[in-house]
Amino acid sequence: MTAVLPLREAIAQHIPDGAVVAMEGFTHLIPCAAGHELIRQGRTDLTLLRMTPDIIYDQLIGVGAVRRLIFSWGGNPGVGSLHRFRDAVENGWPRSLELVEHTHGTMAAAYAAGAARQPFATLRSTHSDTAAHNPAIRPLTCPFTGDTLLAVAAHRPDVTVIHAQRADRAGNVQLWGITGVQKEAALAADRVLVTVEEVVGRLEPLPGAVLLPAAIVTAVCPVPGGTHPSYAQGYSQRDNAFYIAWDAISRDRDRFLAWIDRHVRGTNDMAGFLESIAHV
Amino acid sequence: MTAVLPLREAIAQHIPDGAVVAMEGFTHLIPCAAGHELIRQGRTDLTLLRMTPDIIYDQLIGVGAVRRLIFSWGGNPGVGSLHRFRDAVENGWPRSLELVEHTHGTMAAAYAAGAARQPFATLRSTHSDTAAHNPAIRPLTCPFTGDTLLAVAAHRPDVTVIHAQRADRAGNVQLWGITGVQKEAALAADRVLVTVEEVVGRLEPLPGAVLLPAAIVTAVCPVPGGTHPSYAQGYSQRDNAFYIAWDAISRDRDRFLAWIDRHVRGTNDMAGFLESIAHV
Amino acid sequence: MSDAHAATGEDVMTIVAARALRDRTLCFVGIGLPSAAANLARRLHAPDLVLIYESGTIGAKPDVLPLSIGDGELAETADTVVSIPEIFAYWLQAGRIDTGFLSGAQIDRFGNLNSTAIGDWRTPRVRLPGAGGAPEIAAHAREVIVVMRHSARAFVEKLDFVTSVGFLDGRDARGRAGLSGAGPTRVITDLGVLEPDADTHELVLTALHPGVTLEAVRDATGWPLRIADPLATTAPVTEREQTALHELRRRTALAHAPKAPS
Amino acid sequence: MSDAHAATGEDVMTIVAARALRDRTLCFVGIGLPSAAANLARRLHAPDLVLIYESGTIGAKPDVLPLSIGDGELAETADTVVSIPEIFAYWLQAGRIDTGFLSGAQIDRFGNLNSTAIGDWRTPRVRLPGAGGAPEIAAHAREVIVVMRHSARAFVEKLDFVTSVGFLDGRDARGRAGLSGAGPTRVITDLGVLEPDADTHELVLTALHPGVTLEAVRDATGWPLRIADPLATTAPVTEREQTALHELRRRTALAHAPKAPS
Repeated sequence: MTAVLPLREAIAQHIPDGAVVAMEGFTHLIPCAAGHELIRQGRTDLTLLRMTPDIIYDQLIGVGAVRRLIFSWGGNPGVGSLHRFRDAVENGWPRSLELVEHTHGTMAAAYAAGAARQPFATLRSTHSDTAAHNPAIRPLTCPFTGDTLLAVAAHRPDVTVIHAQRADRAGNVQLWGITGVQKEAALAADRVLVTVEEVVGRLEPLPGAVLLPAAIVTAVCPVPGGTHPSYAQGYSQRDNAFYIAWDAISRDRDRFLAWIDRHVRGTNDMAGFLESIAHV
Repeated sequence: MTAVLPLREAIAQHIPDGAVVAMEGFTHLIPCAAGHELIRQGRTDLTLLRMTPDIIYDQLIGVGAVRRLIFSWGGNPGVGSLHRFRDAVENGWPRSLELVEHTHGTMAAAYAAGAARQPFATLRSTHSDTAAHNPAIRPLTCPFTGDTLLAVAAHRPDVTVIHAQRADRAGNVQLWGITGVQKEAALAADRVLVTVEEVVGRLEPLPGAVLLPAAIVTAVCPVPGGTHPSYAQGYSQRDNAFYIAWDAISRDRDRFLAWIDRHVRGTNDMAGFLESIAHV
Repeated sequence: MSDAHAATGEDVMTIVAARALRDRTLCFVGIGLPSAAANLARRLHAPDLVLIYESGTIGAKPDVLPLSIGDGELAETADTVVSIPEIFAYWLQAGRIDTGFLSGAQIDRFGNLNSTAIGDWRTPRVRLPGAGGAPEIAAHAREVIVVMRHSARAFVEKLDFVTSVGFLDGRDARGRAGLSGAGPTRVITDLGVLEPDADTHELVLTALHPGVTLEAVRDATGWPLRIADPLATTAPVTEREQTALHELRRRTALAHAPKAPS
Repeated sequence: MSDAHAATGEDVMTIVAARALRDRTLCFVGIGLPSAAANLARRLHAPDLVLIYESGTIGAKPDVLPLSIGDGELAETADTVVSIPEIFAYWLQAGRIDTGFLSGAQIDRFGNLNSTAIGDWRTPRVRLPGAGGAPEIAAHAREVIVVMRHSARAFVEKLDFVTSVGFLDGRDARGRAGLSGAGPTRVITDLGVLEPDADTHELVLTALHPGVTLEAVRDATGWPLRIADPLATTAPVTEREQTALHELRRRTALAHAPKAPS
């Protein structure tokens, strides 16, 4: 059954060096606090999955925590490049980064196949070169029509980390608004860590809410504001200025490392991080 | 865009003889009024799809409207056999009935593949003889693991008919409670007819509700009580006594035909039907 | 136990099935006896048993027994209601179900079940409802409990149609077929309990219900039945179990009684 | 038109793209210019345009332009919000999208697009964000409108990487590949409009924006550009269009301005 415990303990217990980890969130509900905690605990050699790696993955890549990235779109949404991601791919700094590249369609289907514990998903080909460069995507002939489709090997992360608005004490998790691929990513993993805005006595049903039953949730960690600079609908606003500011912070290696030292390694938790960047 | 029109016109316009029609509903929200209307209009040679054909399909089979049935479980839930279905299969009365038989798993996957407009779905084999008797299910080798899985040809009905609680005037449809496979069945079809308890000015979002956008809805037909003897959560109760009574009505060919003549062919619409059975 | 509460064969099957369910596990429930057993277990030793009905209701906590898989109370009391494709792909096929219940018109010595047709599939003597979700439960649940009345017509030498697989033709056939679940770990009848042999996976009679003779079981089994040594006797139904079951049935009858016309 | 409202290249691209959208159709929208064009069309001639963002919001009706695909207002104003797997399988792959917008770092004469890498994929000179949902839009939308600035670095003889297909190598290649959508039916730039030739599917310049010279377009195109005869001139931006666009941008800037510290 689900444990309710501090994020630091959950990360220490469930994400060792070399783990295969999906930290999902589609612009909304990005589990940034968990990413910081991985940096604080010095985790390395991670394989990270995410459809839309953004600032938090840029940070993990920039500190050298990531060996391999499985993804479909890597950018700073509405702003531009992820400079740490680019520096790793273009210059191998601070280490080389292996890319396994998808389109959104194959990435989402791979999570769905993992959630269903079948070895692969089937979908129509888009004829993108992306598939040709990904060994986890192979052609498949339809046994009825003879058409050539794509088979995409299932995603089966060791751990999926997501952020949700609420959980109850039993470990049922509720998220709403744009819920992206989080249900599939959670169901695809062996273990599921969820940071939440709050733990409540009873989860009042809400329109459009997704409920992840406690049976699939390994640990719930209360981390209010744990999505910053992303947001949690009903709890916080997206910090658009931070996304813009990240462009300059991340462009320079030294400035990036100083920022990480001061705001991530130099703080103990999300509350400390939020306090530290409020006084910049 | 969606038309709001009487059920009689919707059936006349969209379901010709020989059509391939899915009338879905998983115990809840069964579109019975539409089934009656097909009988009243004398439709024949239909191919019907449904995971759980029950009383309304028993009636359509019993009047000889059905040439082929694609299904996964045919019974009177909680009561026993469907006698008209059995009579057709065992004795060819009133005509022979071609069966295309699925398990719930392959049937649901076939709708999902149709909804995604891909020629087939992939899933793990259950080694049931059911698959071996169904030409729409074939073995498929995983290009990654070498495992043998099943490929299930997509369901692509000409028309899917469902019942929902509400629609707005633009044709957006809202259903809640147990929503079964209705979203996939609707998305898999070329045309979608929806009978509803009521048409409202604005669809207030509700917990657990599924919304089918007007873009995929061909016609909305107001038919309060249109699920009887099934139910619409928030609007009506399941008529359990009717399910039990159906066992005796349907056991005998003559009694069944007399019942159809009096209560279905002898009435004009669902209101008339409900009135007629209330005075038995 | 008072005479008024004498346990019927159905009662014993239900209660023995309920006992087999562990608390805090996920149980895939069908209507009828399985639903009664699972809801009885919730009232006895397994208050946190998670009930999943194939209609998509996860964590349903009905106060009375549902009459159909799609009763409104299942949706209203569930932790969440998901679609049918999701229940079958993400829950059942994914192997998340701890215990699934099955029954059938016929069973063979390896726990394979027929709920499709008696006679030839194309020209059946008796056409049964068909597969439903039974094959998925049989293949993918971590373990399966079969509950059915013992009779020579039902416990047969050879099935007319294998709707849902048990151990196929025995030994390691199930594993070789790539099926992840353990298969039928017990068959509970109104006469006793059968369990698969660890090697051959043939069903062996491991317990007789109180008052049932070995001869009665042999007569009701269409193949030469193997008997465990020692052969156990099922623990008698307790007053608490019997009362809880009767109370559940009483409340169910009351709740589903036809309403007076309004 | 007053000088204060002089149309920039970006304005013209946005307005010409907005004009191309028909009312009561389904438009798959990305952030930036496509979102501006679609929301401008809603305020002009297409009030019932259905906006679908890849974040899963169907029928979003934002009052201001979202800064990201996942802005809360998209979810709050949508008819429904569905999961990402559902948007990609049931909506995009299913061919329900009438119009999809695309852009890229490079385009070739057959409307194929690169948004992945400049240089070799393994050792790129410039690593771009990658595919996202662009390949699915390119393959499955009923038609695609490409919007990008005209320059010889972007309009190239040969792509370094084909992220999203247009007409592949032209003629009937797209149909032979089994792609259901019509492909890029127009490419709107800051200089003019290109459309595919009916036979060869090579992009042909069909219109110049007002005040743009043919020479400027040729200089900004990395292949020998074919020119339609007669060559049209884009209808000038009207005051109503320009005002609606400025008003939309003004409200957007106001809504997204940093809040005063509380």
